[in-house]
Amino acid sequence: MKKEMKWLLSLATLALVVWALTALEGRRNEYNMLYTVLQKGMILAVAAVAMNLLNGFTGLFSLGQAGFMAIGAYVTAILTIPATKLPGVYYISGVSQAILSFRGWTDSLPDWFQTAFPYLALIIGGLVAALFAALIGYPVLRLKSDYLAIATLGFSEIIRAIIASPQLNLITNGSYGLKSIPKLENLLVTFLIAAVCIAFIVLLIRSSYGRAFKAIREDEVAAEAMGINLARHKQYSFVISSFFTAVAGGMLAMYMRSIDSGTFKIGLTYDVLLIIVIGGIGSVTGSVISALLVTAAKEWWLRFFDQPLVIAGWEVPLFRTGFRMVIFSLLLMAVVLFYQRGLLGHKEFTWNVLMPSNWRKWLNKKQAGGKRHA
Amino acid sequence: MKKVLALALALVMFLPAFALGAAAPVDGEIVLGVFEPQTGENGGGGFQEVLGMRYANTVYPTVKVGDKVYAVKLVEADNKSDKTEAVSAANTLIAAGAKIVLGSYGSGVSIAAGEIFADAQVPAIAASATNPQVTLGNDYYFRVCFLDPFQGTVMANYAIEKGYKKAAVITQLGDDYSSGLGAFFLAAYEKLGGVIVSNEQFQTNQTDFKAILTNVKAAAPDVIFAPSSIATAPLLIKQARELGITAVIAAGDTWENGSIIDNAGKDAEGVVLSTFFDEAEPANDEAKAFIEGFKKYLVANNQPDVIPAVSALGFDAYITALAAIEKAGTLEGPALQQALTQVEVVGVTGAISFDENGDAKKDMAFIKTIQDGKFVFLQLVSVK
Amino acid sequence: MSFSTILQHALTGISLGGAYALIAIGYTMVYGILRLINFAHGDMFMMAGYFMIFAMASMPWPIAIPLVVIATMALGVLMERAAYAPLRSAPRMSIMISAIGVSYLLQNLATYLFTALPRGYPEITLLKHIFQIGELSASLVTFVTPVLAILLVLGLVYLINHSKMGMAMRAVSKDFETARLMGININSVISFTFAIGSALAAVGSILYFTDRMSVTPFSGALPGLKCFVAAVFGGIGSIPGAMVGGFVIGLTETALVALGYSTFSDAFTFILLIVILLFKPTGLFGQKTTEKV
Amino acid sequence: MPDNILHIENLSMQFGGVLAVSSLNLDVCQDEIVALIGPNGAGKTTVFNMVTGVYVPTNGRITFKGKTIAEGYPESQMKKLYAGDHTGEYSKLISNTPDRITALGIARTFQNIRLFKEMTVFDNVLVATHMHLKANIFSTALGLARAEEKRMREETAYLINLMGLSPQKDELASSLPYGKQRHLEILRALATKPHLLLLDEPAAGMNPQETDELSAFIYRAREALKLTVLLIEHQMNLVMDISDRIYVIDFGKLIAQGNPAQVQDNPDVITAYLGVEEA
Repeated sequence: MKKEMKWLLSLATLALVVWALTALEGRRNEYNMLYTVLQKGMILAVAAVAMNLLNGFTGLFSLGQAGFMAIGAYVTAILTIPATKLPGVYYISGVSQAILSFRGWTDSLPDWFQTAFPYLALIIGGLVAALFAALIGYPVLRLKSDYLAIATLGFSEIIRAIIASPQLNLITNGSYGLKSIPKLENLLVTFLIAAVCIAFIVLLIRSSYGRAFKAIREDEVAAEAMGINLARHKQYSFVISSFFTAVAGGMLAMYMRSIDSGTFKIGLTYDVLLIIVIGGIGSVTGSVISALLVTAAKEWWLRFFDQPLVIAGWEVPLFRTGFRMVIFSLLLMAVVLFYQRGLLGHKEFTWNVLMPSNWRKWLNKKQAGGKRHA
Repeated sequence: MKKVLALALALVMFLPAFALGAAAPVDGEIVLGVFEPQTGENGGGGFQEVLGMRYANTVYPTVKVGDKVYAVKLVEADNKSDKTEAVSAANTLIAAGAKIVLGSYGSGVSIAAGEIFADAQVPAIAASATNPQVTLGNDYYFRVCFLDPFQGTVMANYAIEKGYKKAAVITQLGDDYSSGLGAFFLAAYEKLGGVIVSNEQFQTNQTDFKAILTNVKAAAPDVIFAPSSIATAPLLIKQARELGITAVIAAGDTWENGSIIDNAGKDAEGVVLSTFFDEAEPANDEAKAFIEGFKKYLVANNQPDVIPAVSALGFDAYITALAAIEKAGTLEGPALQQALTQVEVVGVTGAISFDENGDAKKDMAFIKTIQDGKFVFLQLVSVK
Repeated sequence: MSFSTILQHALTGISLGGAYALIAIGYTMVYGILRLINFAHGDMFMMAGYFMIFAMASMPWPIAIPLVVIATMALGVLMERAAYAPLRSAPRMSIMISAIGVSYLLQNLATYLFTALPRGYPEITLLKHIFQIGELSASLVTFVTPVLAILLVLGLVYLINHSKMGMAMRAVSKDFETARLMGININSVISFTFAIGSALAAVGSILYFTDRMSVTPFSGALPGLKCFVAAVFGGIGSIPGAMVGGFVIGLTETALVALGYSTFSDAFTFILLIVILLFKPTGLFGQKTTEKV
Repeated sequence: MPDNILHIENLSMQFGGVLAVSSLNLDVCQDEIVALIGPNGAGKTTVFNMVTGVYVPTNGRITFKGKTIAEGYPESQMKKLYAGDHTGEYSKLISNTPDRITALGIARTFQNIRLFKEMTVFDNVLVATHMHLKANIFSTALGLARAEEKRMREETAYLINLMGLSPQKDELASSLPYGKQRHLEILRALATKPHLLLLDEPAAGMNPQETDELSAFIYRAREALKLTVLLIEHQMNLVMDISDRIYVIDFGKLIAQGNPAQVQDNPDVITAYLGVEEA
């Protein structure tokens, strides 16, 4: 397919999306479900792509996502909850004077700052998470695959415990969680932030450093023999991934408007994992698409699994609360066992899809079909 | 091909936007959202509350808006007693076009979803969520029950009256209801000159309380105040007795639930709790009618024919919603919100009208104890 | 804190540790052979809890217990055959994801079948018999757990060192391929390992839940992870190590809760893990393995 | 020797009780092709691993272009009794990680091919030039280092072209035929711009024709890039064909050295190989 053609298609899609989003914005209440799905989906997409950078492209199996999202979420929340509402939020144990005065100061700043501040807060959240990542990354990244997994998983549990600890009541409001977090202006903004984050990760993956990451994924020994400093490059990947994971966490906080340590259980990490497994470990576009699909299915399309279903007076068995999640876990197992490359495997979505010739190629490959893994 | 599929599905995401169509009620039906936990640790209590609402819906199936009569349809969404799920559940209700939302049992989820309802300008009426934060700073959240500061004070007063000088408090981390009520009790109790000898916390889903109970035992309190979900209650009670703790165990409204007696058996004897409603003392005719009708309804739904207070509150929340709709004479969110601030209803748990925070002006609590495997009314406490 | 209080805590800790030890062994055995963290092991333990509830509903405990143990073993072997065996040659990550998937599935399945509400665990009156020794007060199970744990471990160690199957297991854990070439049937050895692990998990779950009185679909997850940490602490692949690890974690956890840091009781386990991995990756009794270049 | 770029003296490596390499002395001079041969398990690869920083020698010293890159002494690392000699001669513990060694100018290939299977031929080579990248990660990601990227790609293209792999440059490394994979691995090593190239059994499992291609390939590389080569090989015809000098080791000990002719009719070598060796 011609280059110009592709550009044209891309631009067209972009225009379509922007139009659709603005159209949706106006009629939010009518299409509330679609609206929320798109918003949450996009947020999870950022988390998924960030996880993919680490697990898919650098081959580091980390399960710390929930922890970093928690850091991002809490930093963003504490920075953006209106100072006037703070006492109400920390209603039991009161809020630390430091936060109160700092927020008082930020609120006194001019309007342009107020409008920019939420995004600044997201970035700060990311930076804090990146700092944590740098600190634990140095020791933890020396561990081999599954030890790394369990150690990062442990880290995220530690973060959660610290957040929930009564000792930190004045800062994190301990077990009561935070509320009245300002919301993301609108869908377009959400998409914009997500796009920027994902774009950066894509650029990184395509750069020489990205190639080095892949080399590490393919064969650490050989990569090191090619003069790639394992420790440093793993650290880069880990820190950057954590940064964006935290940004996603911050956005999640703004989407949910209220958070507590329970929001960031291991389950959250598994949700993101589910997304990248289905989308294809090692495919950015795969992650984005599957993030939207999985969220839509979870929150919307498959909800009916949880309600008793009656067709023509006959009550369909199996349909009751919890069935949806069973379906999801079965889906995950199916993908892992029979379809390990997921939606897109290592590949990326391109407009070439639309060319019949490629379908033929694909079919032939299927017939040749040796199973290969992401 | 795989890719094509992916693309197709991705596009499908947008289609519903244009398939859905306008959701305005033309067919003379209006939707009330039921925002309750039917699974998770508060699943049991949530269900009892839902029963109250369903029953109310059978008693008052329609509502007059201006001169048109609408059928009232209840749409239920399960918030799974989980703050994260609560947000999605709230969104589902709004998407379903709920005009007013009822619930939830458990303050945490109500607080979590509060902002969502406020954003969508859909008023919400909590039945039994007693934590102040539910309505505080949220114009769109109302509640028909009393608050934890009040409930805490009530129990503190009761404890002092009974001459319990030393108390231990056990609360659940991450649970606004438990932590909040515990804190309010603690404050009131100390103000009344009592001594808190031990203050312990446990985590959600924790089932082993031996360690904290051992500390409590060492502190030798006269009374243990342990507001918590009905899931944890029996474990707490049994393990306390197993460790040979003899102090009186007290808690808040959540504990008025048969499952505690079923699970804790004879260990549950002597447990003291405060609650909103007692079928032995109907506050008014509405209540009398309700007690009669609802008992039948319970039996019909093969439930024990003891009326749980939360069911009564569920009923009240429903009729309050209807009253507001009739008063407003329209289905616009802001108008309904305005109407609610002025509405006055005679509920089965007493007269209901809201103060500036959107809390029902209530100053009466019923204290009950468990005796021979039954909840027995002890006394009526009212604190000004 | 008075002496009797401390003693009471110690009792709680030891019995908790005993239960942990039994679960930890399952991890250590599977890891020793497949180099796989069986994320679902904790959920097997949870499932065993539910099996017990249903078994006890219709039959006395002397029949119920062996039945539950067998059912859990069956489930364990089934899981291995269905979710791990097909991935023998797949990259490490796929197998781990598969393990996570199984755990995810078991939890959701349990939520679906038994609802997330805690189910009261049947009481074995004998085990629940309460002893009063001066200030102390504890039920029989508190004492049985650690003793049983130690006995089972001794038995297992004997089995592994002196039986043919045990030898096969050691061979497989040393070198997969060579063992296969030596004519050892890898799959049956692995299944056997899973069976033993699950059996111990079942026993552990009976003791654990009898002490805690209720089961939820998620009551397996955290103990599972903790027991994996216990296994790592003791040196992955070493059975006595796993036992020691179990007791250490049981005791420290209880101590933390007792001192009022219940929030950190879980976190501590993972801090311990990270510390161990950094300073003695092979754990207390584990032996080193070098990667060939 | 005057112009020796790699100098190995009294090098020993002991695993547990086994002395894999025992006081080995070896020199490689500028522009030489030196072969290190010996029966399986003689400790050849262990020598490579010590030179490239995978292992730290139990005893002895390795210097590269006059700079000590690895040095060890028994007491520093092993509790067990050290079975080799020359104890007490060394007292410093010097070690470099493999990537440092590569940066110093020593590149290697592996006995069992270790390509980046899921990456294209081109990227396999291109990634080896990454170590020379100056720009930091952010400027690179944001495309501020285009010039360097361009340069790297040109170098890669040049190498691939030089070694005649351009037709396959966009295929996945794993899809190449065996012989080509060997070539690619060498190519990848060359992309790190080494002065000294270590080849670990480059001709293993090749048929005679492939082997000839390989020797031609190695020659070309050496001429074009001013390379010095140290290789481990079992295929005698290749060894005799391309190497200037040969070291023969058995059970970690040096048993013979010299030019191909000398080695060929050295009795020890013959005994070492006969009966023991199948190659």
